[in-house]
Amino acid sequence: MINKIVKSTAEAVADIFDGAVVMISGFGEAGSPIELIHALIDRGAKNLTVVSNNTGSGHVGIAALIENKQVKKMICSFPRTTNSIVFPELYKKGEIELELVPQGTLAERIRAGGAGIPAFYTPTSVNTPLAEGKEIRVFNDQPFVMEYGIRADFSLVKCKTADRYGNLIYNKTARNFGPVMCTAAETTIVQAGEIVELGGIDPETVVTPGIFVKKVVEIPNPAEESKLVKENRRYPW
Amino acid sequence: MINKIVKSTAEAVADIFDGAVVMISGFGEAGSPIELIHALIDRGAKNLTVVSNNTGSGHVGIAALIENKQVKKMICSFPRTTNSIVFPELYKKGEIELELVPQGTLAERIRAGGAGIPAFYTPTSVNTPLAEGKEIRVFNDQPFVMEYGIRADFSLVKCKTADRYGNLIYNKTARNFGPVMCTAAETTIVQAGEIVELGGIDPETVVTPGIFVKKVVEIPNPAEESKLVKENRRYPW
Amino acid sequence: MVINESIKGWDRNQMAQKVAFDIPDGTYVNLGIGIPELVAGFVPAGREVIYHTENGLLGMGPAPEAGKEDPELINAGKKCVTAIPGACFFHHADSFTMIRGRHIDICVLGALQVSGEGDLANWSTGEPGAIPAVGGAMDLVAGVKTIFAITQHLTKEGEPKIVKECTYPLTGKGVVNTIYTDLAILDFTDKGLFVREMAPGVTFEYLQQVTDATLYQ
Amino acid sequence: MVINESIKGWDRNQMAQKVAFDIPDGTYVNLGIGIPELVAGFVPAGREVIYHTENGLLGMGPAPEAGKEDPELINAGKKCVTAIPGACFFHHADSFTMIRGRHIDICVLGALQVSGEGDLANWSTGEPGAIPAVGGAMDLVAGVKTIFAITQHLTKEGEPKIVKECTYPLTGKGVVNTIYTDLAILDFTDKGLFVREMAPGVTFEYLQQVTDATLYQ
Repeated sequence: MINKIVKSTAEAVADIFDGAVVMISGFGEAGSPIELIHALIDRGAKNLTVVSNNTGSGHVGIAALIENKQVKKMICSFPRTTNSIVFPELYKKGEIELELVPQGTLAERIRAGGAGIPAFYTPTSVNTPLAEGKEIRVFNDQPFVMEYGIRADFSLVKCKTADRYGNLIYNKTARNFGPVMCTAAETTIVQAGEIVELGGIDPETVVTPGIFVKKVVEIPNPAEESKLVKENRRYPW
Repeated sequence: MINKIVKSTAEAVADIFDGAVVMISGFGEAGSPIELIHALIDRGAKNLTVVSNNTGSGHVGIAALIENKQVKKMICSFPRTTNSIVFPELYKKGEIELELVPQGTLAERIRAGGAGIPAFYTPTSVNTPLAEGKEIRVFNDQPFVMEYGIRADFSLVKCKTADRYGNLIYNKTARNFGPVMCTAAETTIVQAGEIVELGGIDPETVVTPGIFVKKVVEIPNPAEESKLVKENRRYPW
Repeated sequence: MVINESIKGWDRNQMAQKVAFDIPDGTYVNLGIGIPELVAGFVPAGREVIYHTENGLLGMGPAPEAGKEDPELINAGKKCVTAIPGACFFHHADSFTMIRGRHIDICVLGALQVSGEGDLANWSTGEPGAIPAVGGAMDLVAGVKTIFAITQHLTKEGEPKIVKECTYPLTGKGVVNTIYTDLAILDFTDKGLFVREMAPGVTFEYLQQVTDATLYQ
Repeated sequence: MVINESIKGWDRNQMAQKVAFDIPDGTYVNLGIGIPELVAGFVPAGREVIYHTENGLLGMGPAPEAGKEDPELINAGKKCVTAIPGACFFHHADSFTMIRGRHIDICVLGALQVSGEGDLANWSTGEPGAIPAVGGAMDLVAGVKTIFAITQHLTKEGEPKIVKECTYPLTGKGVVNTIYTDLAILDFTDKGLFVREMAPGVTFEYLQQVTDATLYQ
């Protein structure tokens, strides 16, 4: 029988090991799997490479994971945000590495990783410092830069609804990087606002087919990062 | 005002010119825009390059377009099907060109064309005759073949439901190549089983965002290719 | 080579059953056209297996009842099928993301020839004038984790289909994991092609005699 | 360079209005963070424009009423927005398919520097120790058909932002089509950077004096 549902966030992240590459969904707080990230802080795996669009706000979620010195390197497009305190501080001290990737290239590299495409060419970043040292190739008289697919050991993703096969649907712009990240990890771990019976999601509207998902944990009322930041909360609390 | 709805299939295909590259959705008859293809036969544009998974059945749809000598070249993965008579005959006589592409590579090349990716690497077809003459490159000790994105002048696509912005949803496995083909043409022309008001399609379930679509024509009761083939119908009737 | 006409070997259903027995619970499986399509009917009770069809459906169910066919709900062989609860539909690029990205566990497909190195030829006999058609076969063998080839041991003309080197155009090089024929089950290992099981009446000597590639036991 | 303090130039709203007037009916538009966000409010009545935000929404509407904010319905600046009837949601790879694949008609974005060749620098001042952050800017300038840059004509320190060559790291080379500043509207053409319109009190001579790149009229 196929049953991807696990009982706790601790069980969901129990296999994440030191040195793992971990993708984390979200665009700011929208789609950020905050309960899974906090479980990863509890687990304590270190030397992680984290792939995520941002570096978190305040002292919760990704920012707390970084503050807890579990992250060796960030691969992201926008490490500077309102209320982003932790990453800038460590970065200025040279205590965390940064690979800066244009947002669309980041999304496409993750998709490529999930789709078995080792590399592709894109017009984005040509003639800029972010293309330095990369292969440039001309197609139809226009220069393109070669970028590599990215794969991860784990992806942590937040969605709205799931079933026991791991089929997922998302909520509005909280969808963002979730669907591509689900495809690109050996083990994709999802926190879902609700879990429904098989058939409870219309097969025409499934966004992430269950084949891409390994574990699902139900978190009916996820914390709102911005509220925690306003209240100046810190994790671990 | 944005209103992509046109009144007739004739109006929908009126701009298709001699020598155009035309993508046609469908996997066998599922998703094949048969009324648009017949309108293209009426229009009579010649020397077309057609990108489609198959070459049609009997003497209707794509097969009729080929039989009418409008197609110079087919780019497809499976030109041989039950009831495929027209293409094999012309091919054996050397009267039509064929570029044979593995099905997944075909889908990915079309997606790449639509996504501004000029080329990518894939493991598919390495060490086979379909990789001959193509660039082979090793990533992580494994060989991959470079494939190019494909773009078209026109895509002809069938869907279930559309709105005046061109947002589309599809029906079951008739979805197949439709969504990627919509992205890869200068002008995407769609036949929809029904047209609904804006907001009539849940924004979470839109499969093809309207930005990829130029014209939509409503065809409430499209012909079923297999029935026409059984009845030995020919187009033009 | 002398063919022993008294050996009946396994029939198509028995071959499909042998394959089905090797499909573990909880796997994602793509079944090719022909004998592979029979496999789903023989998966032992208690195993939950999810079938993928590359034209855009995960969770393919059995053929519909007569009169309930939907020409827009078909499999890769263009036959009408059904969708199970928990199924989902997607477009072709997403479908081949599943294949190429190594998300599908097992693919069962037919073979024209398999070499002793696991090379597969199953899309073209390379005859001049023949219409070449490849479909998704090359994508499947390049991307699916485990490839099961199911085929008669000999051609209709009595020629070995398990050969030293394929003479037909390849679908993929070194891709087959196990061959299921009417006479035997053969596993590819680092040390060569090993006989796992033989049909009633088949001896290793006989099997080697009707097999061009070298066998081990 | 002598700055004429008596010239007030256009204010932010007027600059946004100038941009809005150049957005035709029926176009798909991506608005950057900052002054570009003001543009939607000034598009003339009767024009139907669809706004794309790269974090996964086509058909972005205005800010929600107070109390109706949804933290999972935001724009690229991470501000709460609404979705119009006919909107749709999609994931990041699909969103940048729209951008990179040249499906978006117009992008309006801010600038640190624009060169006389249309090079844009708007993501980093390249200062040592600064946290670099690029977001979707490089994808937008590489993929969107028409790029409008909206910026003050001079820096807060009174230095020209329209320069012969950018000294800040580039976002893209030769990508800007039109610059909208508090002092003028400037169009890039094959023959150079042409002044289309000047704010009240601005003369061509004065404009050239506060512009490092060569202007034409």
